[in-house]
Amino acid sequence: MEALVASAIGVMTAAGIYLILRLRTFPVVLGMAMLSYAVNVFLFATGRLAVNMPPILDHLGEATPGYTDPIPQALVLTAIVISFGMTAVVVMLSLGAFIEAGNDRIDLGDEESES
Amino acid sequence: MLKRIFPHPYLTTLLTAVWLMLANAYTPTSLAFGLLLGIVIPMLTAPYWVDRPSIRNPAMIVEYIAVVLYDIVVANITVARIVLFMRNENMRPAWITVPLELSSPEAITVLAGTITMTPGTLSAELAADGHSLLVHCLHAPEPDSVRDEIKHRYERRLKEIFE
Amino acid sequence: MELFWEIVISALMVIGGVFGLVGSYGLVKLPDPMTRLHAPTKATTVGVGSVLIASMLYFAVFRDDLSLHELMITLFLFLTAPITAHFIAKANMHRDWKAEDLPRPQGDGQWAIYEIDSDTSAEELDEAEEAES
Amino acid sequence: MSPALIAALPFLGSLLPALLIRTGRSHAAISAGVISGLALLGLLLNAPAILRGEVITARFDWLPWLGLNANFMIDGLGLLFASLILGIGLLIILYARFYLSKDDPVGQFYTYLLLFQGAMVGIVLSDNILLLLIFWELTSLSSFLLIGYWKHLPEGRQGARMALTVTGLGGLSMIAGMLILGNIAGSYDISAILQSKEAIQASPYYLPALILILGGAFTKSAQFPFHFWLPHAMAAPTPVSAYLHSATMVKAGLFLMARLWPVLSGTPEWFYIVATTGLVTMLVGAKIAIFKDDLKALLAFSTVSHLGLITFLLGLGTEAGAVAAVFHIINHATFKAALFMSAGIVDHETHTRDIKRLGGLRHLMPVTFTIATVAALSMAGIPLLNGFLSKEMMLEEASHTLWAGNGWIVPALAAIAALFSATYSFRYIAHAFLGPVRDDYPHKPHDPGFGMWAAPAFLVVLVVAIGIMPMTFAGPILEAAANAVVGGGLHMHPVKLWHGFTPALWMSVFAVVGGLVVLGQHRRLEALWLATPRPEAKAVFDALVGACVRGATRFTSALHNGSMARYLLIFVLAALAAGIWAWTTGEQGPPTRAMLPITPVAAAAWVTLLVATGCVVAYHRNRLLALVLISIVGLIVSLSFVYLSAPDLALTQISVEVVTAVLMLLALNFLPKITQPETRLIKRRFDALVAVAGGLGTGLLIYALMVRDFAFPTMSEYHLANSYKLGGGTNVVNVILVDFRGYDTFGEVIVLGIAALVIFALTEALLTGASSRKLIAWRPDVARAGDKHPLMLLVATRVMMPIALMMAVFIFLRGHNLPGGGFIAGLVAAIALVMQYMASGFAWTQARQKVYYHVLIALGVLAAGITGIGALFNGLPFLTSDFGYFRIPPFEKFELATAMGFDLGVFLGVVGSVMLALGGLSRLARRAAVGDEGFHVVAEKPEAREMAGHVPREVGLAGAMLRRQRKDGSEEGI
Amino acid sequence: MNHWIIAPVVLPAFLAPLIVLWMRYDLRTQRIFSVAGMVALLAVTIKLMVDASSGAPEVYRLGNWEAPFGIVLVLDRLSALMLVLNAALGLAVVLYALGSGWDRRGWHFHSLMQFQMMGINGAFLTGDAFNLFVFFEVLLIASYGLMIHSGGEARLKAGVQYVVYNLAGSTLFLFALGTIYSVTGSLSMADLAQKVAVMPAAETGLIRVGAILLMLVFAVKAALVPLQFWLPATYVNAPGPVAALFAIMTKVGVYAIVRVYTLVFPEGGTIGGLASEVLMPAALLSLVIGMVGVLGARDLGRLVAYSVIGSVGTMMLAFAQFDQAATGAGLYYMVHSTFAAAALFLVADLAKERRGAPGLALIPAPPIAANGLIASMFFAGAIAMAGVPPLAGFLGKLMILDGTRGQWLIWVTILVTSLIAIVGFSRAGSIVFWKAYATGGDRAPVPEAPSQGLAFTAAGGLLAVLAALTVFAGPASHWLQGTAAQIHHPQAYIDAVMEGAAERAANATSGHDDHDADEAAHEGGDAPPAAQSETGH
Amino acid sequence: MITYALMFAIACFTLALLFNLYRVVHAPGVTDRLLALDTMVINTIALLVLFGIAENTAIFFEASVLFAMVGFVSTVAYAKFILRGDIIE
Ligand code: NA
Ligand code: NA
Repeated sequence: MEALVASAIGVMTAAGIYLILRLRTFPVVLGMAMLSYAVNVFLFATGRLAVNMPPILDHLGEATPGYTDPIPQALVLTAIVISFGMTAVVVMLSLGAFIEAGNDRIDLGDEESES
Repeated sequence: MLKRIFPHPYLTTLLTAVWLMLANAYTPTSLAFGLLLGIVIPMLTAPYWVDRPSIRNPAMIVEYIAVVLYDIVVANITVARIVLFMRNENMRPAWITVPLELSSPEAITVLAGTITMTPGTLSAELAADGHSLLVHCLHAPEPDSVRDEIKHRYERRLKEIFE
Repeated sequence: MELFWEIVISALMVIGGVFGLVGSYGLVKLPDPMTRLHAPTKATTVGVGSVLIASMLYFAVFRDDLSLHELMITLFLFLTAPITAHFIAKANMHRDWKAEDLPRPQGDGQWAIYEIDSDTSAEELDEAEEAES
Repeated sequence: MSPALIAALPFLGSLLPALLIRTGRSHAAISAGVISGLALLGLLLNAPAILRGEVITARFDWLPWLGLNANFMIDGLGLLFASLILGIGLLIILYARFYLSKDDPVGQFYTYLLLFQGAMVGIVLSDNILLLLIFWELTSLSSFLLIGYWKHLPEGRQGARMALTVTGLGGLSMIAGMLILGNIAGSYDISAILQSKEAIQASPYYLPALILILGGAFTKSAQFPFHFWLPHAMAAPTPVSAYLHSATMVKAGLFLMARLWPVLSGTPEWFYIVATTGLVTMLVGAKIAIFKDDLKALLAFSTVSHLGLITFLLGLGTEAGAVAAVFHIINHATFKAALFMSAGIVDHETHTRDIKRLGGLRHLMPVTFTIATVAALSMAGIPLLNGFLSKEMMLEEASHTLWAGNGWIVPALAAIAALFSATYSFRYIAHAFLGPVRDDYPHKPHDPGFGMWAAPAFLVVLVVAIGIMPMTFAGPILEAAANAVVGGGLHMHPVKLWHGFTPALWMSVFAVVGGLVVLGQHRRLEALWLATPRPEAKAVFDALVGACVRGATRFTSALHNGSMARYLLIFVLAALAAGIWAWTTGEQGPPTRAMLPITPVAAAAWVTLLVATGCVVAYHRNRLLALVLISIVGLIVSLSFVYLSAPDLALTQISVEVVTAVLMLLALNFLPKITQPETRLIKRRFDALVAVAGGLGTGLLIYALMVRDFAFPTMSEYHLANSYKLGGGTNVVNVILVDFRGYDTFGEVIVLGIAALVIFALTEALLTGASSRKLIAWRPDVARAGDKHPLMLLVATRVMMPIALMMAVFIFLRGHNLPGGGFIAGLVAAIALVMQYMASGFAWTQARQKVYYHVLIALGVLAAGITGIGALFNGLPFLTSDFGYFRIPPFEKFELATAMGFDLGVFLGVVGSVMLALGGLSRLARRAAVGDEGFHVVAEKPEAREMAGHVPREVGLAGAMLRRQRKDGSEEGI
Repeated sequence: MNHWIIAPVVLPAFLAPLIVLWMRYDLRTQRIFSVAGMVALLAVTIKLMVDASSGAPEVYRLGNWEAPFGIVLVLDRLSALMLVLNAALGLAVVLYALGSGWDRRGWHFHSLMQFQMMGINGAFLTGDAFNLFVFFEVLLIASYGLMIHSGGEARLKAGVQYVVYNLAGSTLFLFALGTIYSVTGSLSMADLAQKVAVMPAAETGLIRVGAILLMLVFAVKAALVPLQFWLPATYVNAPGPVAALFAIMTKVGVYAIVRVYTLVFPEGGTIGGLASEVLMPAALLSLVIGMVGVLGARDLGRLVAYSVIGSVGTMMLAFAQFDQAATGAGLYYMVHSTFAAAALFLVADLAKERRGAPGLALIPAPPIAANGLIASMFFAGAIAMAGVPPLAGFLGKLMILDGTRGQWLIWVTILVTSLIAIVGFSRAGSIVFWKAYATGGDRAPVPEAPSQGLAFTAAGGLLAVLAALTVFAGPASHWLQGTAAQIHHPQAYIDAVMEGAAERAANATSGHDDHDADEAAHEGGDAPPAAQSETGH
Repeated sequence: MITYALMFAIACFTLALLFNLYRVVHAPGVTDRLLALDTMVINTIALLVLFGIAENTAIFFEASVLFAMVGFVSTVAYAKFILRGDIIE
């Protein structure tokens, strides 16, 4: 299973990297989304993998041994939320740039668009 | 006043039931809380559902559901047979127009939904004026009989329920 | 009695599995987008429905845990399946079909997607607005 | 007066002229004069003691840690220089008052001048080389301002920059040299350094330090080959030239060499570098001066030559040389300042400094003629004038100096230099003042008023007085200063007019006679000079700087060329390289963990994920398709989270997924639907290669992490053990989020809130101005189907939305114990609202919206904060939670935790943020679709528009609509 | 526990939503509260600085949880210094923004400013690696908003790049944190320090990867070459006051590097000399590329931006020595260069607002209103930034040179780049402010602004700080040397956080008086949690 | 018996997922892929429910409900986009 997860993270990262190297904002945003999947799974997997061991205690508050590590999960949750906020901003921003510039090129001109 | 508290009593009932199912606990606490939400949420969402659909014949609902459930089972077997055993060349897909007598939006929606869930038919589109339904049939050598069955089996009953 | 329930539950699972598979197979096998739309909307919903009922029964019978919440998912799926099918159908029509190739609706009008700026909920919304004011 | 105060006075007073200029030019000048005068007075009060051989000091700690302290001292050398600086400064102030025109910003001038004066005094009174460095650089800066004083003149600006560049270069080299010197001596105090001759000269760093320090001295004192900046500094007003470029600043380098003479001189290195440079400079400067037609240029090069002379003397490393150097410093300051002022007077009166357009002024400007002639004759080395005395001393020293064993070279070159010097001095007199009166002066000249010639006249009196009675007028100060230069114990022979027929006298005679002869041949020589090609220093300098600037521009623009893809490529490569380097230089232990088995479902999910990811890349140009495909990736990732025991993650991921999809679709509405291929295949292949490498790296990294149990147990054991006991919840992840690490979550909510505010602000910006017009002009690029709001969805939503809200409540309440919580609940509620918006449209739904989303966001953040701050009232830290159990009969006991208040904040914040963000996008779409109608939903409240204050720029239809709307006072919820 | 420690985070975190809630239509009230908030923040941070000056680091345990289980804030001299720096800069920026009218050119300027303050303060205070990530994100997203404040094509396009680049940085941050957590099982920096110090050799490879990736993340923030690409276009296109504020943004990265690579991954620790080996070349390159940019810039704003890169390189040369004296020098230079850069951005904005169409391009344009004053302010700022006497920049450079004794490459680089900077600044300044008089054009009109005086005061105030920093270089550098000493003796930090933490955590009884009794009662009940999920247990 | 039925059902839905995947790769247009996505969501829900039985836990329930809701909303959103461009108009 670990090999599957690791390779999946690798493939998603590769896809993300390839996409962020494109020249238009849209594929770059897609690439960022792919990268954030990859990093979320990565972060999650640093707690090691376990099947059917969610970190939910029984009603007496006792933990059964073998629970998966809850910390990375909490971190990933925070990361997901934050990256959502970031995605929202970057999407809106690219749209704004598109409306203003009339194209969605991500590069700046030779003069780096000095205003 | 009562209408402001219970803008949609059926919705309240449904929501209470949904709460019980969500909580998966069938206790007085759950019921009370479910009811509370069942009242509060429709009040909050009342601006989005201003009119109140009239239901004339609640008893008919049960019959309708029974018929539809039966049809769904049959429909699935039919569709499964077509998918698994019928060669694509032999299939006779067809479009049919179903003129509507229903006018209540709820009724039209239920009819359209029923059509989709039942034998080889699928509600693809509504006329701009809302008086016809465009239905796509997976395999309908005789389209007219399909239309008649829809009108007879479902639309008739819905008309009784809603209008 | 347990055996009976075991059989029922197992049967439901098998039926669910078969229908689920058939639905997805249909998606592969059927010849065009409109026909492909039929298979999953029906077969899959029934497939999942069976599995859900099996789950409900299983927990009620073997775990002494009255569990109706699977009904909730079933309800949800049955409520939404026609809508999604409707929308995908509309999308297919918009992409692949012309009004001339389809039967006409009764009256002078046209199917909603072929009539510019039509709004099948328009009257609905207007009425509501009137009622409110 | 304390030396510190003397140095500080000009700085403190430098603001006065700038302020007083409003009351008149004279007030500005007088204030500057008073300041200088006071400082000079303060200095002279110390003179008797210093001449007795005392050293006056003042010490203040400034940066003791570094050894940089405000330590000042006045010894003979300091007294001499400070007197020259302040005394000549006073004269210059007087002179400038009459020289500058009414249009010149005189206040600024005196301010700069006083700054410069302070810096100069600082240099000569510093007893700390770092402090000296500071004043040193200050002279560069203030001279930059003074040279560039006439801002409209390109020569001024260019000259200023050239001077700054060259002296700045020297200054920097000097910094290094001084630091080394201080390090060797163990102190930066000059008085301490002067005690460390042996240590310094024995140090392996002696030569580097010497070269670096001389770099500063030579550039400042315009020594060959750094001499070229000085003539270009002549673009400054003449008072500046007279002051900085003859009397003071250019002497700073000499001062420095004199100051450090006791510890640096006396070595062959010193001799060969300093004396040779001085000699060459003396010769080169003098030669060029002969052929300069601009009076000031002539004087500038003559200054170069004389600075070389002094450098040469200091370079000899002998006591006599040092005495001669100090004496010539005094003499040169007097006659050269007078010469500059006379040149200024000529310029002022005739409106030209071109010697070819002058001549015959003797008759028209007798006073000026007298002054200039006496000063020039002194410069030529004519007896009875002070220049003769020190030049004689120089020739005397030169006559017995061996250079690489050769006894002829130095005396010969010195004599030739003296000859050239006599030539240009005579030329100054002859070509400007003698000859017939002309009738083509640009301006009819006559002698200026007393105010203008008083200062040079005074100097000329000194020239004569010293020339006749050197020991009376200059003896004490000369001795005191020279004594300081040689580091004490000086045995000075009295300076006398007549030494007998020494070699020096013959050399003098040769020089004067030769000078007259050469002047006679001037026309012929000039033709030869003009015919000889030689590099024009300014052209070379400009070309060099120009090339540097162009190179820098090209390099910088090429590096920061705006190509995001390249920036990110470098980013990725850097990360990869760093990671690989760090990995390969560390160690890795063997695997210790057993791997989980691969189930068929997992394998299927893996295949699906990989294929979907591949499709995203393969089909990414079809943007809608890419979105659909990426949703599949998200779905599988969520599924994996569920499968791998992270239900909270799955719920969050899947709900974020749909909201993101909605957001992207709203944006994609405007954007092109297809990405055109733009990169070449080779580039794509390279990108793919990098991407694969990155993926491989990441995959290997996580695999390496997963196969091992590391040395330390994870801290989460504590959380598992105490989540219920201390946090009151069984869902450990949630307890961590709202309690153990609630502070993270607090930040996270705020991130979302800010995101929404940013989006709102951006929307507002896009709805005004040019972008608004672009929006209105926007047309969809694909055909649109009819039916804006399909009936079936509307009806279904009426049921679905309340159910979804119910689910939100459910998920919210159970979060502390089971998967769920405020964030997911908030997203679900937002999804419910999105359903409604999709079903009934933006405007319709918005009109029924009773809550401002801004308010939700603010309340959310506040709720979270208030929950956290509640603990402070119990003396507990921010975010300390509490929980308790309550029982309301007949219901079961239930628990309330303060963390729930926190979670409520999260919930409100999420709903508000998501909806505000989506609302923003919808408003753009609405503006684009309905055009002017868009304004109906632009602002929250009309006064908000007023607040933004940028609306009036709106013209045309949009503006009109806006005004109407304002008048109506129509209000719309956001 | 010193509750004031949380104030720099909580104060703006409350003020910002209050501004959104109650004042979003009323700019005047916003301004009053914004300025008042900044003044209060400055006062609080100065108080904290005083607190920090005397003695060991102070720890604030959020939620009353012990490290490493909860998040702690740590106030030491370094964090206190950064807080004051931020607050002072924030105050100047707000004053400038309202003086120049920038704040009314778009929405939510003041609330975003407050959030920005909160994020930066949080980053300086936190003692937890992941929490550092969170506050990085807070400060970043607020900075995105401020950067694109009032919109416009160039600004938005540059904004996209800024955001995307930083998103990549944030992603890398998570990769690094995951790696570090996985190897150590901890996130608290003090705890990490303890664990890394005794890390078995076999695990150094992975922790080194984590450490180096983290370094890259901080390098992005600090704009160290080769991760500086986001900076020029961002600073140039950001509104003037925002660019000025961003002067502190690069320092967040610098701060993080100093903090983490002296505390968690110290030089010569178990994982070897990781930091200095990367930092030195990066710093040298940054210095060179930055100052070459100063010479090559075609635009005054861009010139200032490049000088920021150069200054980061300079201070990093000092920090990369990982030695106390050099660190003290670096800190002094950092304080100076932050204010200098901010002042220059404000001055550049004053000029830009008046120059009109040519913007800040290095082409002559008619003289602007108050040319002399603005020119002299630019002159002062340039002196400071180029490190020419007498201002603190020179003293800082001297100290750095003194601290890098014997490293000739560093000396040569610093000195040569100083010259390049001098040439670059003088060239640009003389074109913009002097050559104007050669154009013969009419004076450009004074731009409309609520209070020019306030704008000038804000910019002048920053320059005055520089002057004060020069005059009081002795006490300042003494204090900073003390700070450097604290940085290089991290055991006090570790002890403050960790000493007795394990015991206290083990004995914790939740601080909830009624809990034990309730729990006993609860254990009697046997309803499974799911059955009561609507009400909790 | 239930175990075998369960395994059978899981196998069916897993296979179904792969069929969907085939449609994702090979399809004439975006609508078919949208349909594949929608079907995948439903198959995923079935799988979750079956896991729930296999692992004897109710923990997957919320995920299933949420998947259902989210699948619906996103399918409608995508379809609406194809139809109208503006999904919230
Ligand atoms: Na469906
Ligand atoms: Na949760």
